[in-house]
Amino acid sequence: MSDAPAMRPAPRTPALAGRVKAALVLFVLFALMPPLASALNDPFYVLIGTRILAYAIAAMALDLILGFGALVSFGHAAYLGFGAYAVAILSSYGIDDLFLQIAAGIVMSAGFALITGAISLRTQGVYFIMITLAFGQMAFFFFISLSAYGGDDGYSLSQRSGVLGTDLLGSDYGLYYTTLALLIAVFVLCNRIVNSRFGRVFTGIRENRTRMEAVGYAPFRFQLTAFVISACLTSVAGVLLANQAQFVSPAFMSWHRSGELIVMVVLGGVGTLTGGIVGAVVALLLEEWLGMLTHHWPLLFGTFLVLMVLFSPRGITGLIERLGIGRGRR
Amino acid sequence: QDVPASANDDVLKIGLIYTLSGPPAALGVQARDGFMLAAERIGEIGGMETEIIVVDDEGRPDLAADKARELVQRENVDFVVGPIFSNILMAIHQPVTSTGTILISTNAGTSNFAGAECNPNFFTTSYQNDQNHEVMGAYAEQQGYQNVFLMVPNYQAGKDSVAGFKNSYTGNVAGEVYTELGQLDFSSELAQIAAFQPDALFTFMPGGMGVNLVKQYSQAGLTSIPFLSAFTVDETTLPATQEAAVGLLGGANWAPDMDNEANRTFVSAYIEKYDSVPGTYAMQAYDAAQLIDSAVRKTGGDLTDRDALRAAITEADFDSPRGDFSFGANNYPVQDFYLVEAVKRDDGYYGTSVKEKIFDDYVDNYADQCAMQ
Amino acid sequence: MTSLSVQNLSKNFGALKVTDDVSLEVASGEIHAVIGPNGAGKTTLIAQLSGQLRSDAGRVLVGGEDISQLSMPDRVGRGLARSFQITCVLPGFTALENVAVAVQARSGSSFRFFGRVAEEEALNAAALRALEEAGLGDRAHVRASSLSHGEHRRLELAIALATEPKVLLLDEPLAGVGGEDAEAFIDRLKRFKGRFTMVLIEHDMEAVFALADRVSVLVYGRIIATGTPEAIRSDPEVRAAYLGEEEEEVA
Amino acid sequence: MMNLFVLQLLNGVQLGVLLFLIAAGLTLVFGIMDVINLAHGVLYMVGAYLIATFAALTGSFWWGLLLMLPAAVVVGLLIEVVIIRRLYARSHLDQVLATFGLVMIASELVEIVWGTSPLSVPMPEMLSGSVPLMGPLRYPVYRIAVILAGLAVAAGLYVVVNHTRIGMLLRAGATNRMMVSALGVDINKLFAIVFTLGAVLACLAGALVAPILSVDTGMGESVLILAFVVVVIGGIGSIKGAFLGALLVAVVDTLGGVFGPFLLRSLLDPAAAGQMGRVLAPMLVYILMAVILFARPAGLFGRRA
Amino acid sequence: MLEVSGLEAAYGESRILFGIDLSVGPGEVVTLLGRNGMGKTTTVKSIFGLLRPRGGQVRVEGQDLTGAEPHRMALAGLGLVPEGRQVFPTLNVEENLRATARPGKWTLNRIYELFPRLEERRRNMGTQLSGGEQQMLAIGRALMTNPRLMVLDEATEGLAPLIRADIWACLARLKAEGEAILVIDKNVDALTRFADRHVVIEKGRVVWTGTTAEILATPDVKDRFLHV
Ligand SMILES: Nc1ncnc2c1ncn2[C@@H]1O[C@H](COP(=O)(O)OP(=O)(O)OP(=O)(O)O)[C@@H](O)[C@H]1O
Ligand SMILES: Nc1ncnc2c1ncn2[C@@H]1O[C@H](COP(=O)(O)OP(=O)(O)OP(=O)(O)O)[C@@H](O)[C@H]1O
Ligand SMILES: [Mg+2]
Ligand SMILES: [Mg+2]
Repeated sequence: MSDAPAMRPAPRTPALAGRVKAALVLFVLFALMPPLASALNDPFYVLIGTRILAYAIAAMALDLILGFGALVSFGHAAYLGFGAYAVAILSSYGIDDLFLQIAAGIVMSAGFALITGAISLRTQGVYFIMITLAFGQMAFFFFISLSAYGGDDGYSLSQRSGVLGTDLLGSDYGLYYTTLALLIAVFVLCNRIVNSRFGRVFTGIRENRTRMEAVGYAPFRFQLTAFVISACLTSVAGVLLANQAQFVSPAFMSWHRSGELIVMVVLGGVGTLTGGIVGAVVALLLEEWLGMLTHHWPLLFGTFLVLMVLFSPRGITGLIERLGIGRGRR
Repeated sequence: QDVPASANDDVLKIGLIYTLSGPPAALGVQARDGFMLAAERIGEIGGMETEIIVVDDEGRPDLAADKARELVQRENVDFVVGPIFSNILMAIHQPVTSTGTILISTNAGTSNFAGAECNPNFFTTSYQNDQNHEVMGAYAEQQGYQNVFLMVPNYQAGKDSVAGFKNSYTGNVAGEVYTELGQLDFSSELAQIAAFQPDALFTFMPGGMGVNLVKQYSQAGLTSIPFLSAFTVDETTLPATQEAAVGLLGGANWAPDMDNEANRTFVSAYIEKYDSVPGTYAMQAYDAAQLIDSAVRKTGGDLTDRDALRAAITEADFDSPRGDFSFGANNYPVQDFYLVEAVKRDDGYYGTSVKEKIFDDYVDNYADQCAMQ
Repeated sequence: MTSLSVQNLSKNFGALKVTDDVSLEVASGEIHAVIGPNGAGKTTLIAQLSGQLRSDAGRVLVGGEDISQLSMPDRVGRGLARSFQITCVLPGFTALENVAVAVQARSGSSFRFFGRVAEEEALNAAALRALEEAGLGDRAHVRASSLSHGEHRRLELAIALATEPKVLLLDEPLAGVGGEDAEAFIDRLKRFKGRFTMVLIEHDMEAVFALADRVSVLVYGRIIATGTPEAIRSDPEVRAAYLGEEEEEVA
Repeated sequence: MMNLFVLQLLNGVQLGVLLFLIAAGLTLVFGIMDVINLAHGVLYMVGAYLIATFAALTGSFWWGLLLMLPAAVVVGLLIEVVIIRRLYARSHLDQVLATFGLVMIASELVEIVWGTSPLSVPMPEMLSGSVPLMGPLRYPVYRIAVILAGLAVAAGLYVVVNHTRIGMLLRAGATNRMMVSALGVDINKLFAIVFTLGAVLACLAGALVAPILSVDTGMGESVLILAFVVVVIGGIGSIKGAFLGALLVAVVDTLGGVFGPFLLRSLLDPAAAGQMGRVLAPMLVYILMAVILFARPAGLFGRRA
Repeated sequence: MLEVSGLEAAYGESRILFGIDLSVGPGEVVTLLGRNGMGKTTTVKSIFGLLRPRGGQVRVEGQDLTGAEPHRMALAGLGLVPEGRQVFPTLNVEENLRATARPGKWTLNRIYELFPRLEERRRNMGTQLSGGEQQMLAIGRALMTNPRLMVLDEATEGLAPLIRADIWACLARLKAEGEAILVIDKNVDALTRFADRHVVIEKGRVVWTGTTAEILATPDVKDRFLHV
């Protein structure tokens, strides 16, 4: 019994190797989707695809702190909103470069996350969930009262952002592939972070805070850093969503949206990064597809969620791994 | 402008986009039912084989934008009809109208699209959002009220409502209270009203908020203070408030008891089919179907000539249950507005009833900012 | 030279005086045992020394520097490490990772976001060394949550060792370690003698008398006696309050 | 002004009791059994719909209430046995996901069964009308009855949780089910009973507020967050905390909404004050929660885990 | 009283127990010995149904309770002092004792007599106790269920020598009162003073069983399996 594991050689890349492979497969599939859609004479799916990929970015960014740090932020939609409003506000001043807008979204998000994160991190567990909700709602109500950008009614964008002076995003394909590229970049970044020194400490704090303090780490600094990183990455998704919908409204920031992000992560599989992507894809596609089948799609979708929890505790990635497709046990 | 691909086949395709799930669904459901009722009565709309696609925007603007694009780009519809809510309209307006497809709003009528951003592909069969509030302002003015208490939810439409009311009311404002969106309990506000004893209350509380307010208003024994409202006491909320709402006043462009042939047909058919009294939302969607029918017939089923089609729509050649109906230069209606009162009808249902006409052939305040003259 | 100096430390929980004006000098390289009845305040004392609990009064000095106002992580940075009486490890990490993360705390910045930490040989080697010193080398790649109770106790020690402390506070390291394993454990601790200063809390008198240079007896938050093991063993007050007759057999 | 202040205070207290009534079941299930049940709001809504249906059928509020109770027991038990039972040992996130699914299912079912238009429950004859208070101000009798009901529920829960074996076992079971079971208690049965009790409380809250508030498909959702806020402000697992938390939220919300603008006006010019007030008002509850959690990270009466 | 035969158990895919046989007669004291990580606690968990056995049988007074829910074992007369104390953190001392109590000769007062320390701390929460106090509480809690067979997994860990001696005295008294006891402890010498029989396990298998007399007569048992 106990001898067997002891004799095993050190697993060099234990946790994520399988999942990185799974993610690669996903990315290839994503890249092939648009040609397929146009071959099927259904280019419209490219637009839906863009929305899904943008949510995948947000879900993955949330998983970074939720899965690896047990920081369940229930206010992450605020950062989607910051990204989206960065587009609206800058473009109303005639600044429509994507990168400048992303930078602006990141700056806004980093500032907000730094302040609210520092306060929120005094609390833990469910209290953290609720205090992040509180800050998310404050941001939400702030933008509702922002009459200059339509308040509650939102603000519609006359055109998409430019990329270094080109109109790359003007075509749906350009927007799709830009989103995909950013998704991959964010994935690589997150993957590096969780496997780094920083990531190990951050995960350790999730596992046992007191123990980490007792070996000399001050949890606050690590958690706050991760919180800010996650917020910034989420705002990138917001910039893309604004371009996809060509419309910005506080609805991007409501707590429902924060809740949906959490649902995506948990559905996909917490603490796996790939899970965030899978969760976003499955949740949004299923919604789309069930919506076509019946007007009462929430009934089916809800049933699906319940069944997933009851029969596959580690989400979809857990299910896939159990079926032996992406072997990488953790 | 390009002619949409759809225009070339001989099927008339119409996409309905309404909020059909969640708490605010009651309005969208009425609108859809109203449209479908008309479609059923007409049979082949515009004399063409008709296909109607109904989609639910779930009250989410970003989703609505996608759904609208799906209707236009994937389903190649000729008309998009809807939505109920202004934020949804803001989100779908550009995706629909920029492709040359015609968008007919059956409820939301925001000021920007009435004014500076008016668009030849955008029509509305309802009103400009402020108008019902203006009706109540004018009524308060006419009654000589000197001290009106204003209470609206704290969001864009609420603020617009106060602005609309003040547009035609010049008296004093006893108090101006912005309640939380979705507020349950108004006891604190009602206490203020009781303390101020204003000449009247003006409020705009759509949906469940309105039901709560109306019930609590009568429970608090405030019925002696006139209750003026818009979008608060109507056929979507009366089944819930019932007796508590009777006698409360509102501003509207129509009421189900209006005395004309078209209206009698509409209302009785609706009641028969859905076992409830239709509200404005149903009527306006019903008219949208009639409008499309009349316009397409005029063009003889030729959907490729967009200019002709638009011109035909502008003529608005159909019998609206509300009587006079025509389009202004900004494609918003020019119509009459009434003071309505909640009553228990002879057939046992609750509904609104016309009390008096306030505005005749009323043009909205933004029309002159529209460049399409 | 004094390595750890505790001056007039106090702590109350409500009306309860858990630490009552405790002073203690521990020389560099010394193993100083603290014994006393259950609930005497030993763990509380450790918690105060390590900064987990804030003291109501008194000072703690390490190597002459006053660390009373520092947080727990900062005290670790000053060379003060502890183990826990009630197992406190990272359950989802392997034993090796548990220790490596402690090594990492002492070697370079942890704000590195890109390099793969699992491939840092220096960390792994040091961690493995600490595991072997604690007698857990063969379980390095087992998840901590799958270790048995006795194995957890060793992991506690390995983690404490890996922080390379100047002063090591051990709270009942031997609890749950049985038989020959316990003897080997005592031997190991003996070998650490001189490498760093140790404050040892134990109810295993065999271990205390085998290891300690000096022993303090804590009863109801007060130190009632300090002295060599021999002196303590024969102190009648200590026998009455703590040791009882079982001790006679061991002696 | 003074009169108004007192009255508003009373209104705040009344709203607080109402909130507590709604949050009571949540405290029980979330605070003590440690199950995050997002479906609490749905149960509250179901209670309201049930009484609306039964009251319409029987023509009497009281019969409606009486019939609602066994129906609520059935609903609660069903949910426990089919879904919740399997979630006790799972993480909060799993509970969130499953009960989120449950919310979707239940809301849709309610929509299918009862449609989307709001329903109404007539006020019982006995409790309608209002009593004079001060000057022209009056107070509805039904609300006084609601306050009494809330106080009764609070007292009952407090006793059950803090002074009975059941309460002890519940608190023990929430942290260590296995151990409670190993010491001879059929924890499954116990939790089933208590979850059902929580569900009945939620339904009861819905039924009691139905004559005041509209019965519509959105009522559960708007209340859910507020109920969580109340529980968290009070400190998870504390009945006393939830009760005071509810009062605090309600009083701050009520008084802040009324007197906040006055306060702002003394600091800013009227236009800016009005603008500012409108921005801040909806945030008030959230600001309150953030401030309390900042000062006391585990709520007013919570214990830090 | 308790009969275990061929008990097998595993955590996920790693098998820990490979057929444990052991029995405790009425009024008998049996020890379970073995080095760290050999499967003692796993055996206890499998007996109690805290871990579902993969094979074998657990019988209490002839009744087959293999894999039954834990509370049925307890109701059948087994009382558990678990490894690692596991007191209820959100209950105070007195509530910890009372919550799962069943009527019998052990009452709150007798527990407080046995552990005066607990009475002094009766209003403290479970986590606000010292390690040793928690251990006393765990023992007291099990006694309060008035079992006919006590199972103690490292019950004297972290107790001061004086208290430890009290526990041994208490167990001896229990035995005198006719109660059966299954005990795991590292103080083998103390155990041999009052235990009747001993079971030694190694890597999930029983490698030696015998009476106290036999274990004292064959010192190499300790050397071979326990290295004492
Ligand atoms: N939860 C678990 N998951 C996986 N493996 C486990 C788990 N708990 C224990 N093990 C493994 O099972 C084996 C036996 O453990 P067990 O706790 O029964 O040992 P023990 O004899 O009680 O040891 P100790 O004296 O240290 O308490 C050990 O190798 C341990 O690593
Ligand atoms: N948070 C707290 N609140 C109140 N009392 C506490 C708290 N923590 C500990 N105590 C009490 O303080 C006393 C000292 O506890 P401590 O853990 O320091 O004892 P100890 O000497 O380590 O005992 P042991 O040898 O049993 O581990 C105990 O009586 C305990 O009940
Ligand atoms: Mg201790
Ligand atoms: Mg063990």
